[in-house]
Amino acid sequence: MLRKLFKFHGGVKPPTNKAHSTTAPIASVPLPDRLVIPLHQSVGGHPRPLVQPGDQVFKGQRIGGADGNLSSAVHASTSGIVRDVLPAVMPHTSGLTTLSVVIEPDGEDRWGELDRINVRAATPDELRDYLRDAGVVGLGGAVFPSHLKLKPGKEGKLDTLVINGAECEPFITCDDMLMRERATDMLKGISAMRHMLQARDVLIGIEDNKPEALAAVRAAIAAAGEPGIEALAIPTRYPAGGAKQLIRVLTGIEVPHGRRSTDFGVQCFNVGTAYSIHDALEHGRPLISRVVTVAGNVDAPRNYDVLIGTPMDHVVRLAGARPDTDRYIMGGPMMGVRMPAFDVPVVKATNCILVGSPVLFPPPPPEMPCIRCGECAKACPADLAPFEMYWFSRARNFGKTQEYHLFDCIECGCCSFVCPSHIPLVDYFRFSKSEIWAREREKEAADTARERFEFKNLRQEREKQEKAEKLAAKAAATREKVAGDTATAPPGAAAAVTKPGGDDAKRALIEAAMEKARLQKAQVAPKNLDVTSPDVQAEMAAIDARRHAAREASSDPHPPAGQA
Amino acid sequence: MTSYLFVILGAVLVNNVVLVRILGLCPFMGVSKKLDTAVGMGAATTFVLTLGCGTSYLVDHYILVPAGVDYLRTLAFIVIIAAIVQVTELVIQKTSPVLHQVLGIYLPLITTNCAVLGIPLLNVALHHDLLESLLFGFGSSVGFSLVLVLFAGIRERLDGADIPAPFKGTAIAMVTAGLMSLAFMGFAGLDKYH
Amino acid sequence: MLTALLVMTGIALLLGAGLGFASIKFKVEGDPLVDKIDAILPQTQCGQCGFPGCRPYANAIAGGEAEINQCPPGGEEGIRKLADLLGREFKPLSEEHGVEKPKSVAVIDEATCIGCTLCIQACPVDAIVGAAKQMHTIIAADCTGCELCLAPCPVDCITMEPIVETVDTWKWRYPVFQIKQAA
Amino acid sequence: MINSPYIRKPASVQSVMLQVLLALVPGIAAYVWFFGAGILVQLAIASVAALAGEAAMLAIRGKPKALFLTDLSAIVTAWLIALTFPPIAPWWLTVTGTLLAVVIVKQLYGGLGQNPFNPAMAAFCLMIVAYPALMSQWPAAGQLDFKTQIELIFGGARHVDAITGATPLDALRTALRSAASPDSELHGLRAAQLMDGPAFGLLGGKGGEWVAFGYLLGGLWLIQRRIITWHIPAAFCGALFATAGLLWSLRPEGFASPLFHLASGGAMLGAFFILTDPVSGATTARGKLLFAAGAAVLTYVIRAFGAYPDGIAFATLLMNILVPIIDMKTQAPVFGHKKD
Repeated sequence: MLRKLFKFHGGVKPPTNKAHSTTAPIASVPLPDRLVIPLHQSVGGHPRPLVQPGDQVFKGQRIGGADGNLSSAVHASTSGIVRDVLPAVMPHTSGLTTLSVVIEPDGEDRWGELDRINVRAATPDELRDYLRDAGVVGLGGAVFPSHLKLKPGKEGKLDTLVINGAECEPFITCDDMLMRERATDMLKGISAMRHMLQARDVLIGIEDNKPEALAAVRAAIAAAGEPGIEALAIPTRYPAGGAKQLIRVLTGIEVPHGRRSTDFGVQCFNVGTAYSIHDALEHGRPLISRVVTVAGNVDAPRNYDVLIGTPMDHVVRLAGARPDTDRYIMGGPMMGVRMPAFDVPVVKATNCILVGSPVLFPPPPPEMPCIRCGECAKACPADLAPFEMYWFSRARNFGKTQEYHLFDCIECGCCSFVCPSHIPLVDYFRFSKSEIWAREREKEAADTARERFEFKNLRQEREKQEKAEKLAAKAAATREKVAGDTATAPPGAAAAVTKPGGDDAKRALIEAAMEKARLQKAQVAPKNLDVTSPDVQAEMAAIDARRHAAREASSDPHPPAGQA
Repeated sequence: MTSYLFVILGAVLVNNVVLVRILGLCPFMGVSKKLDTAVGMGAATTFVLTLGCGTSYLVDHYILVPAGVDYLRTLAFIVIIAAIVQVTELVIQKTSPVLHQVLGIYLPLITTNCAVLGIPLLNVALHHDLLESLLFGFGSSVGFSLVLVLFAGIRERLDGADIPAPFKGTAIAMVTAGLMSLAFMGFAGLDKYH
Repeated sequence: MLTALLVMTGIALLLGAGLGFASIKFKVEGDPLVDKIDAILPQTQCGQCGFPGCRPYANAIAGGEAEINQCPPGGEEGIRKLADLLGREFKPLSEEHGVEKPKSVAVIDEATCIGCTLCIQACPVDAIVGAAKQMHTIIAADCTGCELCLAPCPVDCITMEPIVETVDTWKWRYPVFQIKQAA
Repeated sequence: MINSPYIRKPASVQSVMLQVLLALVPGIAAYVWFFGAGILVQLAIASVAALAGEAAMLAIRGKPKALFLTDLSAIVTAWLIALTFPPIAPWWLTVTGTLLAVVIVKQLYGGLGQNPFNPAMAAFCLMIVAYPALMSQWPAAGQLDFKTQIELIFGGARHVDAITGATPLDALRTALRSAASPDSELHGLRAAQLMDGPAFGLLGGKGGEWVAFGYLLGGLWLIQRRIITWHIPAAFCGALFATAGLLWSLRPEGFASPLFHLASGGAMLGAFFILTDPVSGATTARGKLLFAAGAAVLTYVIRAFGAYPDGIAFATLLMNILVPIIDMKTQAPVFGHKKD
């Protein structure tokens, strides 16, 4: 039966450049001298370190524990000694650091004791917790913790499980090779996911420029004989591999920004994730390696099975980087992230190390003003009007950008790709988004501060009132007591007597403590003495003397402590 | 019937109060930075002007002319309009405080908005009857609101334009108003066709 | 002459009555505008504007008693937003009220702190915890960076530390125009 | 710093503008064939003036000259001005119009991409308001040789009233108006009969209709090249045809036929080259339809009832005013927010 495919708006067709890296099978990488494993590798909380410098770790041992449920564990990729737990430069455009575990491999690559689970007997919740602790995250690039996506929607079941083998980005072929070589295992992972999600159908979408992968997957489906799983060739058009676009193409459903796809009866996983889930559930192996495409400015583009934490240049060396290499890009040429250094580690999000050179990826021609030609709107797969969002982003009018649905932008790069004025549109959108986020953080902080300030005022008001009441009561009591006497003290008098006394006592205490602190603290040497004139120095000395005298005077040798 | 239509159309387009008669430029330049406030100002002016035209006609026709004191017309009209503006201000303050704050100095300005005085006086000069006066006032203020809103739309977009520094703000707004006025000259002669 | 006087008096009386009625009928209670202004202010509660907190300043702005450019923590951005809301002209930050500084938090040198609780009383948002004679510490997440705790500290153990950028707070920069200055 | 995407489609503002200029060539060729080579002189004058004005403004504003002068947008404006002005307009009229367009209507707003009004049409309106007589003198096809045209363009004394008349549009309207009056000798004649004169061809003005056909060809090529979309030309022609057709069918003795309106004046130039200017025109699909249909109705109203010979320029400016609101209100629903 021929299934009806749907279309998404826009999209572009950049040259795919996929042929070279698919000529050779996936290769393994020799152990590097050092693995740097960032603890924060997924969307969500920052996992806490479970090891200390000097610890011996085994392959697959958990070294970072998930921080809450929206987080995912991290594991040692090989056996060896933990040399350090420190902030290291992470594979992120900012070049900022994140807490990482540095492991020196012992070369034995010894597995530790594996934490197995009986897939048949375990409940779905147990399976999800297991996957969280096995560190399985989405390997398409978004690295969202998979266990959170393996919950069916409100109805407890799903219409369609979409498996993403589209791989629309140019140069990247890791999913292609994975499907060609490991289709059977991948399919087992899909079965497990289907079971957890109670999905009726499984649709595997593969772009029609990968006939070998499609054939391999179809053969595996035929061999497995499980009904309801179908592999479909979809037209090659970037970004068909975007989760929302693929769901649209295969099912016709458009999942709006900010909504869960399960609410629409669909869920989407990458083929690599499916394979990792199989690896974890069947063999008990956590996610410690992934297939990475090395392409671009190298002699022999190829796919490698790379341990998480391997420095990128270690892998690139195998493929033969050319001398004019000026940067690494993590991901493809449309959405890839510029790396701050060559030795940043491969992480779970690294589907491709794209080696760049000024010839391969020349700097864009000078940016011209927008002529509102609408090419970007024609290319936008989210049906946005990028030129309007650009116009207001440039003017920093963020309210207006949101009116034009800035946050529905998936930053696929189609608009920048087609722009005849060579405007880095996506950069403007990233800028606007992060400014808006920053503003929201500030707004939240301001709201908390307002609340706390108002609460403090309320509390002070209450305290003042209570104090006044207490004083009034006391005064009344005094009045009663002296009622027999001829003269009645005015009610304020009692307060006037006690209050300054209390303050005096307190002040004295503080002064005493200050004196102690002054002695504790190494004598503060006056600064910049050599540049001050004698006059000034004399003045300073006079002031010091005065201050000292004042301090002596105030430190009453007999503090009225009894009154306090 | 058609003649009433021509009164309205003529007032809205052909003899647009701002772009052709060049009346009421102060709020036109002052309250056109944002679309929302322009809509508010347009609504306020429409209310005041229509009401003002009706009231001033009644006062003129039934008090001033019979009493033979039509030389007091300007004075009386000013007082009436000022009162209507005050009422409008109170209503807006009640219903939309932000609009009130935004229109702040402009609401009292409606009092001195030459369009608001000019249209009732034109009504008298053109010998309009009560209905015509109301329609003319309404048409003129709709014309005012229309160009105010359109102008605000353009100015909101100009906010992002790379305008040379000396022309930023009011200068380029004046140029824009001039070009809009030029465009409205295209309607010239339409009201003469019968 | 008499007619004219009578006519004008009549008109004036009529309108006066109408206005009087309207002013009673449409009387406004409270001022929702203050909330809108307060929402723009940064809530540092630092008092640099000359008012004891953000809300009093908001009240003052709404009442026309204060300029919109007296809030250094809000910076130019804040002034722009206020100008927008109120339909006033933008003004640069007034110098007598301070300068815009990078956002920072207070840090207590815990070795020097004598536990006097003066800073706790000074903190407008209760972001300092500690008890008498015990060292205090600052809840960094709640600190607004208002610097009000600096002055009361008798041993000068509080310093302001600029907030360090992390991956979570990192921002994409404004894309730079790449037009080459061709001759 | 360069961020993703790192690859780009080879496209540039320059190539877009160049294709627009190329698309004008068939129309210009027909123009030269029927009305003589004077138009080429006008094109040259306008181009030089536009480049000079642009260069001066870029220098004053401290913008890169080479980059913006070669984007060809000034030339497009210049050519549209030359093609809408009378071919025998004195040189200073063309120069003044072009300078006003480039300096005031374009550069004061920040130059390329920022002007809310169509510069060429603003220039046309300014000039026709300022010099109504000079802007209304059109020679008939084949009436003037090249030498006379040059003399008229560069010569001081103008006594052309005798040799030139109004445009066919204007002539027909005047004739129709007098036909409506019982005193006139033309009384009772219909448009078709009035079009019997030497100034008229099959559909519109003699020669002019072929120039319009040339623009149509170029415009279709632009659609095929995906430089412009079908929306604006289709909506403009459709709405003009419908409006003119309605009134014509109601009172054929008082109004010209819809085909006459399509083939005359600046209708084709407007539909494919003027209204399709993306900078000052609407950009959403629905917005384009609305924008062009509005322009067509206004064009017709001004042509049939107004004071100016052709309405396309004023209609364009009037619709330019509406563009920000139209664009704002006609945004297409975004992904996931569509109502199926």
